Amino acid sequence: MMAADPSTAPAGKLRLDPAMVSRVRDLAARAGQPIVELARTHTTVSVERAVLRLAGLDGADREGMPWVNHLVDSVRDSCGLEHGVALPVWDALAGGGYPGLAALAADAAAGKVKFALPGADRARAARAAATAALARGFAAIDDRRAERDAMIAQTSEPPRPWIYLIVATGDIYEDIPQAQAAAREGADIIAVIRSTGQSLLDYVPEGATREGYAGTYATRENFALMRAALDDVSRELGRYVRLTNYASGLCMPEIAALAGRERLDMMLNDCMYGIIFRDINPQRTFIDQRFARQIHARAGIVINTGEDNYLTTADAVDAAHTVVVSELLNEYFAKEAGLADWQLGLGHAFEINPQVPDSFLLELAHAQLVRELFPAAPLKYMPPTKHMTGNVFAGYLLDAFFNLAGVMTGQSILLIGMMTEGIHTPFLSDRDLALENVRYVLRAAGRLSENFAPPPGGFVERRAQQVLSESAALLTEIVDQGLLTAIADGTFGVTRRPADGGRGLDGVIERAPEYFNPASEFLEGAGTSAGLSGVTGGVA
Amino acid sequence: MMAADPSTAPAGKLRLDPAMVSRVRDLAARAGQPIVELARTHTTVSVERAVLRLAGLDGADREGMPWVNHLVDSVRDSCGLEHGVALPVWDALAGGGYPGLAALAADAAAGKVKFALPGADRARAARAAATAALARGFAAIDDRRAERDAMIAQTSEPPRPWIYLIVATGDIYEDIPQAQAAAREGADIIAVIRSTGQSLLDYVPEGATREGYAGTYATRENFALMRAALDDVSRELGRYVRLTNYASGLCMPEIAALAGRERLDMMLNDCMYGIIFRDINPQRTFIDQRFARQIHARAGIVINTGEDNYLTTADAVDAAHTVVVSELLNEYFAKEAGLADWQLGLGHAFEINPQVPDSFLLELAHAQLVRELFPAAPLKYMPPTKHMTGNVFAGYLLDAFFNLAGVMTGQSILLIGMMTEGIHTPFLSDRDLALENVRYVLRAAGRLSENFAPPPGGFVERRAQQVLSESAALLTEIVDQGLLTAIADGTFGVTRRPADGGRGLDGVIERAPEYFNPASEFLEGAGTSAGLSGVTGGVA
Amino acid sequence: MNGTAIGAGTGAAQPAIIRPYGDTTGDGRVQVSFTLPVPFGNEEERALAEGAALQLAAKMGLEPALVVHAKGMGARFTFFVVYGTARHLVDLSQVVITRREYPLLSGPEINMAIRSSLGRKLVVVGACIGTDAHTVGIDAILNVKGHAGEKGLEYYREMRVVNLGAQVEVPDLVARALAEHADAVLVSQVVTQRDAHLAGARGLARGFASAGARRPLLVVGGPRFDPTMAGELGVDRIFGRGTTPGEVASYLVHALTGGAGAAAGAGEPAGTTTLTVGGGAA
Amino acid sequence: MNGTAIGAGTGAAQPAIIRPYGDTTGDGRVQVSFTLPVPFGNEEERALAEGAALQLAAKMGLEPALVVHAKGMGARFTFFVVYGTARHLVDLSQVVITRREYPLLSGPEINMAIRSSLGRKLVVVGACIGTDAHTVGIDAILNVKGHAGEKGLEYYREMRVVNLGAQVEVPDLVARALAEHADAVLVSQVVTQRDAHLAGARGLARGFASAGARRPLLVVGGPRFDPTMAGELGVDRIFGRGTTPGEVASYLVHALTGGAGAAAGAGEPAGTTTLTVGGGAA
Ligand code: B12
Ligand code: B12
Ligand SMILES: Cc1ncc(COP(=O)(O)O)c(C=O)c1O
Ligand SMILES: Cc1ncc(COP(=O)(O)O)c(C=O)c1O
Repeated sequence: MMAADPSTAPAGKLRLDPAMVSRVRDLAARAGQPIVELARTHTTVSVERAVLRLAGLDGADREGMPWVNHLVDSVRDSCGLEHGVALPVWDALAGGGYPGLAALAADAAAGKVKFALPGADRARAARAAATAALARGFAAIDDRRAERDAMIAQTSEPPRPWIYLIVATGDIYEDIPQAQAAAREGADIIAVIRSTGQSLLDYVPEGATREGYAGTYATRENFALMRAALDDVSRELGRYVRLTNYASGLCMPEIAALAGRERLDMMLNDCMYGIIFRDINPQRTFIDQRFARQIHARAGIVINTGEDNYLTTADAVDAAHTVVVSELLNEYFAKEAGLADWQLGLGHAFEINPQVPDSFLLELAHAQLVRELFPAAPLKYMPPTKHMTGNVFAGYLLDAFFNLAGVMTGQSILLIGMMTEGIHTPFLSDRDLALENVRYVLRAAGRLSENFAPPPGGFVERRAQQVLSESAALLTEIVDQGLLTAIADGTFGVTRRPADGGRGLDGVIERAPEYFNPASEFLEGAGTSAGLSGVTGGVA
Repeated sequence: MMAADPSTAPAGKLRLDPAMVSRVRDLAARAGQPIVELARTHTTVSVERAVLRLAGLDGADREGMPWVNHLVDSVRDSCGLEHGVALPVWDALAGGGYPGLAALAADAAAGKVKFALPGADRARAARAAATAALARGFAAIDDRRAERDAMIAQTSEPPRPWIYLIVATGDIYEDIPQAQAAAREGADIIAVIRSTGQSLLDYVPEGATREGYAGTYATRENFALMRAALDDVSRELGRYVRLTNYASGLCMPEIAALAGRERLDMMLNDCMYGIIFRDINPQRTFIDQRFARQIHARAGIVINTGEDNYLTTADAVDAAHTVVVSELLNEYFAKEAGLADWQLGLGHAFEINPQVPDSFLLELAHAQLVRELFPAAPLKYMPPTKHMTGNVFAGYLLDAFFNLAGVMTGQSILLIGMMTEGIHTPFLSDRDLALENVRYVLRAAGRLSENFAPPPGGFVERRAQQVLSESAALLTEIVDQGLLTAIADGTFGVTRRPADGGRGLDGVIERAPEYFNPASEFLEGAGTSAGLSGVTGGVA
Repeated sequence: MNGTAIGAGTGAAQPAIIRPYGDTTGDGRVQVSFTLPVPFGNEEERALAEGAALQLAAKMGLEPALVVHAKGMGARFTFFVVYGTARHLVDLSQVVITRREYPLLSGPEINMAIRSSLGRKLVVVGACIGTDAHTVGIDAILNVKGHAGEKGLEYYREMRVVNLGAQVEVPDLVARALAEHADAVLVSQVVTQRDAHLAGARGLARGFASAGARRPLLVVGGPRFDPTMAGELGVDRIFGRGTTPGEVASYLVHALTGGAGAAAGAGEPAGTTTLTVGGGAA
Repeated sequence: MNGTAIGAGTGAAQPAIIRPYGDTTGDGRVQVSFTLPVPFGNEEERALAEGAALQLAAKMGLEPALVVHAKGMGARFTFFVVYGTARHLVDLSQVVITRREYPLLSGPEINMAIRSSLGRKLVVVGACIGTDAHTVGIDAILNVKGHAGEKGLEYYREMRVVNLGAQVEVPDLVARALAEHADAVLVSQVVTQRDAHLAGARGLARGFASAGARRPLLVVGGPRFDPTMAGELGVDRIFGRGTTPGEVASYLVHALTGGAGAAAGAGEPAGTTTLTVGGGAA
């Protein structure tokens, strides 16, 4: 399924060898297959909690610990999770005559429920009940997806590239007016950054939150508040403003479920970000990301991957090929999980040290290479961060060249850089100035790409081809030694993450042969997402 | 001599029609010929004063009125200037037994000398004496030219584009350290802006000056002080730093003479700037510019023309062709005066309103057109000024795009824009930041032009060809109605300047048939400057 | 636009005491950049330089403040970028704003006011004086083409405009103004280095001092003028950045016809606010 | 670098009282930008907004000041750029700079000092604590690769470095430090929003409070720390922006071996200056 047809590989401006392109895609598939196998044969506490969230279980106890955590922990204590949480839960639900999952969870939290794996008959009933609950859950998600299409039809689809802006006050009620202001000034996508601690929490906080460090907690309520505020401003502007949040972390599948339920439009969801930058256990991450992506696929959500981050810890020239390799892996995993091309917001970044000679040409080579390797993907291009200093004038300039590279190479989503990146989380005025910056570049040079024609054998072409062959070489190594070993060796972001290290490994459970996940029948199988949404991918 | 050989016309990136290119050049020559004729048949007080300056007459009376003015005014009072100042002056010099011109001038100022046109015999002697004096004067200028070549050999020639920076404190002793600082930070050319009033003075001030508004007086002493300071810094840096000043104005030929004597490297010298922006009489200007340019040719000085200014009063899109037309005229007049291609620093500018869609592409089209029309000229490209506001961040960005356009289209001399252009004359830090800006652009994107390839029939090509045909149309009109009428009608800079209006017409004198100018034999005739200097022109 | 008082004009929700806003209400964040004449070479010098920058920031009321960028420029200067928290409060009730003392009139109102009160054309003489050659600003006010979508004074049927252009010496201007029986003289001054514009305005006032009763109304404009300084400079009115021709025409009618336009009942009432630092948007 | 006093260090030509420099000595020119929570809609609002900006500038000691740019951002905020003349003087003799209390040592000197005074390896435990995951800074200090051309502490033969990485909880750090018999604990805090870094440093101090005599030396670093705040935060030393590994190693030797390195006679004498706002160039 994954091997690309060489005939469809792009010739493009770089004259990439189609055989080489299909070779790297092939290698990525081979490197990824064992990981998919791992994910197929294991589950995690977060996957199981996500099943309950998809079935509509919300809320938390007085200390803020969600009912889904109580329920999954109880089941695990009682009978283990290797058969999944669904059978024991829906069996207990029926058996205890509970009005709903929340009541059951409250009793479970109080230690009043003993879960067990039902026998064949009761299992059939439990299975049916669970499946019915999930059907309702997915129907709700499908409704939200349809609602998105309707909103877009009612407002309009902004032209590419989409302007992506971050809000990060820590307080959802400060975030909202800032997000609306940014939308009015031209932002097409608003991302609400999470509080620094959240991705290490093994539960999803509840309710509207006003306390976060350098970001706001991802909660269902915050999602809903922001989406409603952006719907208002979308109608006001006659342009659909998308909402993004972050799935990666210990609760990736659950947050994916909440995002589907609250009509988020994009989610940060990387197959390796949590491993490398949050020290989350690799196995946990790979299992979680697969289920999370299946949910995104169903919900019509575009994922954003995090390759840009590698270039903050590794050198952007030396490690350029690691970005490409990771994108190929992310693509493989994403397609395997049912995501369509138009949902693959693969990430890359403009992070070369501006002191390096020809840095802009190198950036163009890298960006154009990615563009041509993934012609139908809504690529997300990230601005300079590492080499942004306190010189805000120099920073404003570098951001402009980033914007220009984005425009010249036809990137789909431009995350807008802040001149104060090296100093603080953005001020209102930083964001306003950043938007003026990108608006100028789009207006003045939006059509420059027609004049961008790297000559055969020139600097740009040679650099792009070099990165591509380095990618092939690295992928060959990874196929040989295994992806988990490569990660342990510090291949990505020069950070070593052993397969058994990091947080959350205790939340990984091998599936029993009778493992049952009532969501899976809605999520697996071909073509889940294709054609459901009006959004079309493609080169900007 | 002027009609370009179509076979040498550039094909270039814009696929300009060589026939069209040679047509506009031809039209410019036809439009310019009557003006050359005017200049051949007239002299001016400033031309005559320049003769005396070339002969080494410096100094002024106690009120600061230069001896050359006294002498020329006396001659004019006594016997008119239609025969030139030389014959009466050198005749009186010999007759009165004066040790030198200064003593004669002092007596003349005191009303003690009565000048007369010498009879045939004495005229021969006066002629010989004058010629001998001028020979010494030109030998000095030739020495300075050789000195320049030696200095360049001893230091080095910076790569193109040359970075051109302005100092403008009004005080030569503040200008000097600022110029040196700018050179150390990367400036290849320092221009000392003149005080706002100077170009309307019908004399050249004397001595080192510390009082000027928004600029420093152009005086021989200031030239010498700054050139010496830049020689020091050139040696320190191992890179020859050029010095520029302004000739245009009522004293154009005199300042040209002083520039030659003090080894300035470039001079602002436009055939029309004084007319349009200083309301100097057109005839006066055209006569002065020719003699001034002949001196520049001899001194190996590169001229800079002022087409950029048109775009501050006219719209840069609507009037783009007036820039091209003026450049063609400036080229014609310059070559007629003996300047070689490598001395033609034709000016143009990045002045399109940044709110205009595709403004950067339009700028590229204009800049590339000029580059291809004048492939061997050291084009001077001017930064945005008119649309620079108090938003210093936006200004810094616009300047960067100017730098980029300069690099992409291979401009030879980049005048560096200041983010505070809309506010004040540059601060030390403005200049430092401006240099950081251009250094980044050159380092990061210096080789981008290899990738700049406007496609056939694309936006850039179509725009360039449109401007070229508009230029041809305007030139045809000018040939029909005469250049002086065109100027009177506001063709350039939407400013109307009638042929008999403006300042300085009373300083224009029709030459008598026996008019004698001892400088002319050194200045006229073919190939005056070609091959004298080590500087070679050409595309950057 | 309306004629209400400040408090009401800013809406009920606007508190009177405010602070700069970075990303949270009341955080007071301000960005500052400047150069100090101190070297930035060795460790000792850098410490002193950054300390000096922080001292200045503290004196400016920024506390805490952080030097986020310091760069030596040559051997004697250092450039700084500082972010800090301004301890000052801004009291909106104490903001000094000069009020526009005349109503804004439409073209027909202006023409009618001139006709009914003067019974002849209003004569305007304009120029850039001294060595200033920046005519774009005065042309924007005078020429038919105008500025910001408004036609210039030449367009008004009841005005006669004599635009002398650039670099006019004051004595020449005085002579011409008297000869033309000018009601108003409009002068532009754009170069401000060493306060050239202030010197220019004072020179203008001095030049007309001897004209006595025949002295026309003196109006000066330019992008860096402070409109509150008219009295100090000895002229009648100053216009700043972004002035539109309509504002100038309305002012002339007000000053020269005793506000007949306002009396006509139409137009906007007097008493609205004019900007302290210019007439319009950035 | 040398050990002389400030006055001498800055050279005889440096006057003690200075002002900001735009393009002439003493002109005092300063650039400021900020946002005020005021609308910038109609003429009335604009006048009030610019007046408010000028009031703030005046309170900051900028007089005269000109608003050169004003832009409404949404319905409630306006961004300003102001240039003005600072009336404040900077007195270099009053600049507060903390002096580096230890000499900078070379690698061999550091190793020798440790060997001769401790007789065993010096144990360093490093981490980013709390939710901070910015390890690049602490890695720059600890990893062999180092920073700014200097090798990190791992490179020193006589040091044993345990780098715990990011997101370490303080109790875990305390336990590990005691288990490793750490001489020094090095902690990085990069996120500063809502003063997260200060909270982090205080938390570190509290966490080790119970360790009593076994409490290791507590060293904190990050780009937005003010190194003078160590006492206030309850830690032993703070390093800021641009710190190099050599500075940290020299400090550790000084603090843990009683300055044996300096006694070794080599190296740079103590008493030179350390930066108030960081250890190096911008
Ligand atoms: C165009 C221009 C020129 C043109 C002028 C052409 C012409 N015919 O006018 C040319 C190229 C010739 C020129 C030359 C010079 N210029 Co010039 N120029 C500018 C520029 C780019 C734009 C000015 C402009 O046209 N603004 C547009 C008009 C519409 O705005 P305005 O003048 O503010 O006018 C409005 C209001 O102020 C008001 N107003 C103005 N006058 C009046 C009068 C009355 C009566 C009223 C009621 C209202 C009013 O109404 C107008 C409409 O709203 C500015 C930089 C900038 N971006 O501002 C520099 C600038 C003004 N120039 C400057 C300088 C120094 C010079 C030179 C000395 C050297 C140089 N740097 O080139 C020379 C010599 C000029 C001289 N002798 O005066 C400086 C002045 C610095 C200072 N603050 O002192 C500036 C700011 C550039 C800089 N940063 O160095 N310049
Ligand atoms: C790289 C980076 C990341 C990487 C970190 C990877 C990693 N493994 O470290 C990634 C991409 C993961 C990341 C994520 C985030 N980041 Co981040 N990140 C940066 C970035 C671009 C560079 C920081 C850096 O590496 N500097 C280089 C090192 C060498 O410098 P340094 O840290 O200052 O260290 C030196 C000194 O300070 C000192 N030092 C530092 N620590 C110590 C300790 C000791 C003991 C000693 C002696 C000395 C010392 O010595 C070092 C060498 O000189 C900055 C922006 C910038 N340009 O500064 C933002 C920045 C730090 N990040 C920020 C934020 C908010 C985040 C996020 C919360 C969200 C986001 N905006 O992406 C997340 C979550 C992070 C979390 N949980 O902590 C903000 C912090 C804002 C603030 N002031 O509070 C910044 C400033 C960006 C911004 N403007 O928003 N980030
Ligand atoms: C793919 C991906 N996921 C998640 C995040 C944010 O994660 P956290 O909330 O843990 O900082 C990022 C940040 O850049 C990212 O790139
Ligand atoms: C060709 C030319 N000459 C002269 C000048 C300067 O003339 P002035 O000294 O009269 O301002 C300029 C200014 O831009 C110019 O372009």
